[in-house]
Amino acid sequence: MSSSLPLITLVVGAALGWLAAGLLGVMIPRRGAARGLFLLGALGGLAIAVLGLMAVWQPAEQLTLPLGLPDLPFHLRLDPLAGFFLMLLGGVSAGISVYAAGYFREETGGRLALICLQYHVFLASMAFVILADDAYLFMVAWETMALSSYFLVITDHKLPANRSAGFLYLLIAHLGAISILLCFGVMNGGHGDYTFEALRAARLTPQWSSVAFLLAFFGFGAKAGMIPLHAWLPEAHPAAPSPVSALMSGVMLKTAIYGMVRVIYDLIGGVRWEWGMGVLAIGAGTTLFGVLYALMQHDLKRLLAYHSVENIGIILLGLGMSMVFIGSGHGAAGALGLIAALYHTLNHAVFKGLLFLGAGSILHSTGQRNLNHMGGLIHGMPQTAFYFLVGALAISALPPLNGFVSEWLTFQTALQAPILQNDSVRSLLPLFAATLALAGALTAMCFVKVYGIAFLGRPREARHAAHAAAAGGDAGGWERCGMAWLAAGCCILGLFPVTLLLTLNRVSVSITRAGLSDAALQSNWLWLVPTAPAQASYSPIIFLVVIFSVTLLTFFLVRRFYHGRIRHADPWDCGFPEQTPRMQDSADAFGQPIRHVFGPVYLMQRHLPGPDDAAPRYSLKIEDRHWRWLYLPVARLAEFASSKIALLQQGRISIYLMYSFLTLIALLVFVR
Amino acid sequence: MSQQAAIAFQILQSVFVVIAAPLLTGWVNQCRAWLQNRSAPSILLPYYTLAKLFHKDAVIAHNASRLFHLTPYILFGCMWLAAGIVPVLATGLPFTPAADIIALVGVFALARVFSALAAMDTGTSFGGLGARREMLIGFLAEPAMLMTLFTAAFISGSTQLTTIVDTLAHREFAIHPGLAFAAAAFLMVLLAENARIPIDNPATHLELTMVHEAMILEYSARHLALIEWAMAIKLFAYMTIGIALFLPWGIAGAGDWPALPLAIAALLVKLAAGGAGLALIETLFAKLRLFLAPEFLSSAFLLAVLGMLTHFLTRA
Amino acid sequence: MELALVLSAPLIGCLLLALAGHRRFAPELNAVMSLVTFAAAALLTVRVIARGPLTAMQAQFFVDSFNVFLVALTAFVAFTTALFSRPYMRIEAHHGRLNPARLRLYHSMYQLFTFTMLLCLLSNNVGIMWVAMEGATLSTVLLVSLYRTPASLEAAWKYFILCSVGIAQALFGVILLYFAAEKVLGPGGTSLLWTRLFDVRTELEPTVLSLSFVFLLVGFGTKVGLVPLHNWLPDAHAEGPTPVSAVLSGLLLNVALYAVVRSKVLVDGALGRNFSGALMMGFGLLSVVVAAFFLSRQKDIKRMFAYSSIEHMGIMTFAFGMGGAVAAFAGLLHMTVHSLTKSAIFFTVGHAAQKTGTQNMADIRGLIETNPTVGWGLAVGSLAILGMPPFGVFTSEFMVLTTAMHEHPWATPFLLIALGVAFAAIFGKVQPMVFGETSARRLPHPPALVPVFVHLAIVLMLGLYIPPYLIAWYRQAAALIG
Amino acid sequence: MDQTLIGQFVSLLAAILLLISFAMLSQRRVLTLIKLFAWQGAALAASTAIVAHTTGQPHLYFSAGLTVLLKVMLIPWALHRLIDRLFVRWDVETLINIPATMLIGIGLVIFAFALAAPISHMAGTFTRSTLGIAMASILISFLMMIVRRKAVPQVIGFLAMENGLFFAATSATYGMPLVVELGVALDVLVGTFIFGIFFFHIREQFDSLDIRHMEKLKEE
Repeated sequence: MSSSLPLITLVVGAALGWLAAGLLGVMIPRRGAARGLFLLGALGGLAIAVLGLMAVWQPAEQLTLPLGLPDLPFHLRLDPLAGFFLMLLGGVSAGISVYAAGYFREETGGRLALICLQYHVFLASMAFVILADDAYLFMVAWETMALSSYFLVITDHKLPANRSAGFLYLLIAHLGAISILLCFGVMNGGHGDYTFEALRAARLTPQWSSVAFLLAFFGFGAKAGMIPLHAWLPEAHPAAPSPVSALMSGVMLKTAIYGMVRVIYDLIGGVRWEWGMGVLAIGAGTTLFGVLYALMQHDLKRLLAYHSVENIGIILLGLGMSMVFIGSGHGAAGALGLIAALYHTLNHAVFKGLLFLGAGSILHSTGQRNLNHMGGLIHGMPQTAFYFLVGALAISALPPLNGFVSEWLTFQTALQAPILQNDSVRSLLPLFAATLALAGALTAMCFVKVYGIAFLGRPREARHAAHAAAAGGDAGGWERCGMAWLAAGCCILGLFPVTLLLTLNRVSVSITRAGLSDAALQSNWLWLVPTAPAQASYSPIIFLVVIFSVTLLTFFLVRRFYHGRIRHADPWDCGFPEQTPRMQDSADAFGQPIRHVFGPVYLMQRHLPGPDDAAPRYSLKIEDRHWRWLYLPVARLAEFASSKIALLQQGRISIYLMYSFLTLIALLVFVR
Repeated sequence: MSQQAAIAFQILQSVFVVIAAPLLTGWVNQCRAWLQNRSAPSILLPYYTLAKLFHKDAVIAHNASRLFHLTPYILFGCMWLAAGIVPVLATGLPFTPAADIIALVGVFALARVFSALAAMDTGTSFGGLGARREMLIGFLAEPAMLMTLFTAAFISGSTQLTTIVDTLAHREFAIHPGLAFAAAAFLMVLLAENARIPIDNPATHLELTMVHEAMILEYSARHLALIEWAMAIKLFAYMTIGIALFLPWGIAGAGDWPALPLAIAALLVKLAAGGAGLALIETLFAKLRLFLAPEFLSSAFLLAVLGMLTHFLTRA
Repeated sequence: MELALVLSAPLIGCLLLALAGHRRFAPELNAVMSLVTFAAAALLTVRVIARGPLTAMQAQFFVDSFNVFLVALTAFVAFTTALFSRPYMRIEAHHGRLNPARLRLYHSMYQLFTFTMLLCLLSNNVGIMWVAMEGATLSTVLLVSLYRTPASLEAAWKYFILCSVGIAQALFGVILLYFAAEKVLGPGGTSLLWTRLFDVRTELEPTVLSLSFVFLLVGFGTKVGLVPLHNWLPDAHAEGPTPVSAVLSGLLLNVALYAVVRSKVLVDGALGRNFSGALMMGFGLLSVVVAAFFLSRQKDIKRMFAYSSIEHMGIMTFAFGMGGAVAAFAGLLHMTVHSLTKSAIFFTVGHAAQKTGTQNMADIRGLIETNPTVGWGLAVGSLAILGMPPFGVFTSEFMVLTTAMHEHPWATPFLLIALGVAFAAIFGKVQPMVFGETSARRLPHPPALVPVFVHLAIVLMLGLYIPPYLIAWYRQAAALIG
Repeated sequence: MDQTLIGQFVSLLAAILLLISFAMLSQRRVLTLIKLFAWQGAALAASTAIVAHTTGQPHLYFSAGLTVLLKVMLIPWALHRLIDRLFVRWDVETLINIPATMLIGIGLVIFAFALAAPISHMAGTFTRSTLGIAMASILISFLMMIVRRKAVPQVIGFLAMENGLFFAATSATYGMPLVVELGVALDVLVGTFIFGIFFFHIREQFDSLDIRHMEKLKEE
């Protein structure tokens, strides 16, 4: 593998290639050019994915670019962790870029040029976030990422909702960045410079390292969308064009996870189990919150956004468990947790990317994001329906697809609890696993709702069906290619987990110096064994083969022994002859049992029609409690402070002169 | 010998479960009829029903998609897979490492998701209603089920059913208070998952109460037959999981031909008792209102958690 | 000789434009004179960098890397602002807000203002520096009230009174400085030469110097816009013509801060402790925090960016107050990027206000639709000024913050909270102006937005790459004042 | 002349300066205010001339002459004409009542003296007390600017402050370099000129020179 060029140079070259593609896009504002550039971008993504995968198996490489601050040129480093995330970035973005090449077919040339620029700058900045090896470059790339994605979010800036979504997004991102900056400052502690090497070497007292941990956790958490800093996420993701939503949800949130792992495990080091408990608590809250609110949504992209919140929670659960184990001195179990978290990171990137792309295709052909107006799309767009089904099954953590593997690994981590010494921690871990189980089942429910309502059944609104027919049915060729790529990713990651497990094990070793047990590493490609074969194993291939062959067998047996006559008829009307498509379950109706069971979680405003209403109307509004608890109070506090400070300036010149006078006197007194 | 014998055992068990499952359903129905002072149908009635259904013409709604056609096969396949994994007759079967208890729960979830999707496919209001209720019960039952299984997993230090059964069956007799809680929880989950009273009534088609029947309302003929059969296998699998976890004695090892008759006999006895118990429960209790189901299942969940905590406390 | 040219070009420009400032070609003449000044400043810079500090006219003028850097910046921004004001003032005249006499006043005073700025920077005599500073007030005060509206008169009046009173305090500070210097250097013209004072700074009487510094800080600090002496600043920025706001924000504040820093160097030498630094840090921090909270209440676009200037001057004052090579470097860099960015913002703001006919932010909407360059300029400029990477403002803020974390950890949370609040405030107001449905109309003259993008490009470059000669230059300057 | 005598003479003039400052602080009528300002200028010029004589610095004579020209003659005359033209012969209103203002003024004097005490020993023998007095009169003028409500008295307060500064420059330090003094004088002249322009503009816009009309620009 020792080519003449180091891998890192190639990666940087590919990332710069993205930048160049973006700039070219602005220079040639034509639709055809933009399509070509998106495809080029996809190639770049593939290249980066391959290089990243190779980098996992190589020693770390470094590179210094003569840019940046006078004492702190841009340091770049490509180690296994960075390699893994580059693979994620490249692999997922490749599919999304291909999709994007087809998706933006209705944009005007000028706007498309801008989108092309912002999109590729976004990609490149994410690559540099992952490659950065000093605080300055990291912050620059981090904020560039926020900025470029912000502009993408407000592509449709004429809608006020999109603008406020963009504002909220960039604001929270910026506050998170401030927290991260402060974290770097704390870590530095006044020694040395701001290269990651120096930060890694700095030794902190336990108090300060806990402060640094908290700052990093909340700083990155703001970007990842964990509660209570998630508020931007369900607003921003629906606002963005679908490929961008896919990229943000699929990849950008993952850079936050990367940041957490990098800073907490690698730079701060000395992970403590108390941190892990904190992460677990927030993670469990995020998981449940995300899925419960997702169930209440009828806007498809908003629903998916809430699922991103949920999945970030699942990743945090894995990370938290890993911190608990590492902090208690159980390296192997800790490595398993980290691997589970990273595995889920990759999985989520793939299936959430796929689902957002699917949502984009639906939006394109029906012009709808509201589930309550959809129905029966499987007939008009069978291919999209198939890919979406793959994504839905994957996110519902159903075997043998990829979502199941990572949740399975997380469960296995939780099941390592008996090795812990601390009784309360030991009994809490399985409870967090139960949260995960609950969330998994709720996710399944949610995606039954999504799929059942959007794709199955009959069209709920005739005019939307007409729109779909006019739009030419299924997604275009490039779009389907993009979705197929990600759907294939779901299957491959689900079916061949061992390869990735070994890759991740190497990442874990390079970061925490702890890896899986030998028994786990000796397993062959067929059997996924996290600890020891007697404890647990899983073989998705066998699973798939068995289920497939059994199903086929049944099918052929039935075919063989059965006449195969089929009659078609209307569905049974239950004796009620005037059934219309509008009598099908709506998205809101589907969530009704959940509202009933988890009522206190939601802030509901409901209007029920009375028995004698002339025009019966049902309306339901669900608000996020965090707004009342956190965001509005903070906003009010700032408003209050500024109203008090405004009293300083009441327009009277005498008062102004008095300020000067008093300042002078005060300083003179101070001097004396 | 062992490899071929083990595979033979595997095939034998799989076929056995598929064949014997309707029998269990018939037995439960028979017991219930006795308990309710009705004249009991034949224990073989489920087989007759299946045969009858297989001979009918299938009626399918105009707007049903391919998913609707496929679902019965997928359901049947999932259940067959489950039947192959659970140590019914023997432990150490070659397929069992392919899926542990968590994956087993995953298989049931997969089946549930597909049946719910199929229910929504025709676009009738009943289908949606059934799917919604089914998923409600499912999301409540699944964590409880997992917690139950986790308790067993913690006791045996493994999530492989084979290992669990081996550990529990071959240890010296010791009372695990944790396991008792878990058993109670498991029983409640079993009732919920298999559409039994007090959560659902398999014998009703009353729209206010039905859950599972609402979902399969549009199915007929061979599709319905497959679904019914799959349901029977599911009940069978659940019963055998319970037996494996809580009453594992008498099970054979893979390839151990001499122990097989005993294992079959033991299994039949246990199943007969279990089926009678199930019928008893269904007779003694009334169906709960749908919105009491969450309470029922959350108590199951709490019991399972209690079992796990008890295990942690008593172990030290 | 470049020095003479640097000073004489704007002076001649002032006289010429006093005669011909109302003619059709006046805006071009204005720009040409500014270009000449800039060229001379560039030559001077090259010379100083090549040969080191120089003095001229019996040491009445003195150029080292610190002030030559500001001379170059001042001349550059003055030049680009003159370019911007060319169409801007034409449009204003077209809209009937100005008559030829006022145009003449404007052009002539613009050059005079440039002259006083440069004189203030180049003068070695602390007294002359004071005179030039006062001259800067005098030359701009009539520009602030150029429109003769009640609001502009009020603003100008406040500007005049507050700055004059402030600068009077500074004069007392200068007198005290002379009082102390006289004891060491003897009476006469040379005792107020900064270079000589610098040489004997350790021998100056500390008590007098600390008193002197208080007066100088309050005096010049009024012009810097330090809270609570800042009250003139938002009014003057909001009510004056936009080119004047741009140069006030971009240049005058810098020059005033320059004077403070020059005094600080002397006082530090005399006192041997960081008394002045502590004062400056206190004022800087207060300015940053208070200005940030003011930002969210603004309705007038120029007023808001005026508060933002206060905030940034606070950051610079804080940085110079901390002292040390890195902080001084960061302060200088921040001066550069702030001047460039803020003037660029004012350019776009000016055109935006002209297009919509109002400075009320609630009435400015959707600039990006009617005039994408104005919209993008405003959006990018605002994000740059808010310290978003990869723009240079972030670079200097990063250095200030990291140094502060190192040396004064207690201060960083305040700074960061203020930055966060400022972000929410400015960004929340700018976004609806830039995006969304539009309310603008077309302008009678095409706007000159080249300066905007030149400025922003430089700021962007400084965020990613600072050329080595610039680093060396800043380092020299930082060594002088650190 | 005897050094001590000169010292006493300068101190006397300093005392007069301070006294006039107080008188201005308490004065209600604008015309009297202008007269007082002229007298203050005269005292300033006298003290400058004495210092010039003692130290033999010719440029201080020049400075004294300039002071007489500007502050005793030109500016008072201009102000007179201005208020004639603008019809603003009203009495002066203050924000705080006059006794309170005086009390604050006395406090300021004590404060200024206390501040100047440690450094006055550095001054030349005969100008020992002048620095404190100069500072006191600056602060009192400042106070006057704060408490006055109309534009003209505010400007007079500002000019009185300049007087105090000049006094500090000439008496306490034997005068600043000539260039500086010329520059300062020019600034004062131009400043007064601009003030004059402003009076007209303000009057035109607001029909009054009451600065209460100029409180529109503020934060809500």
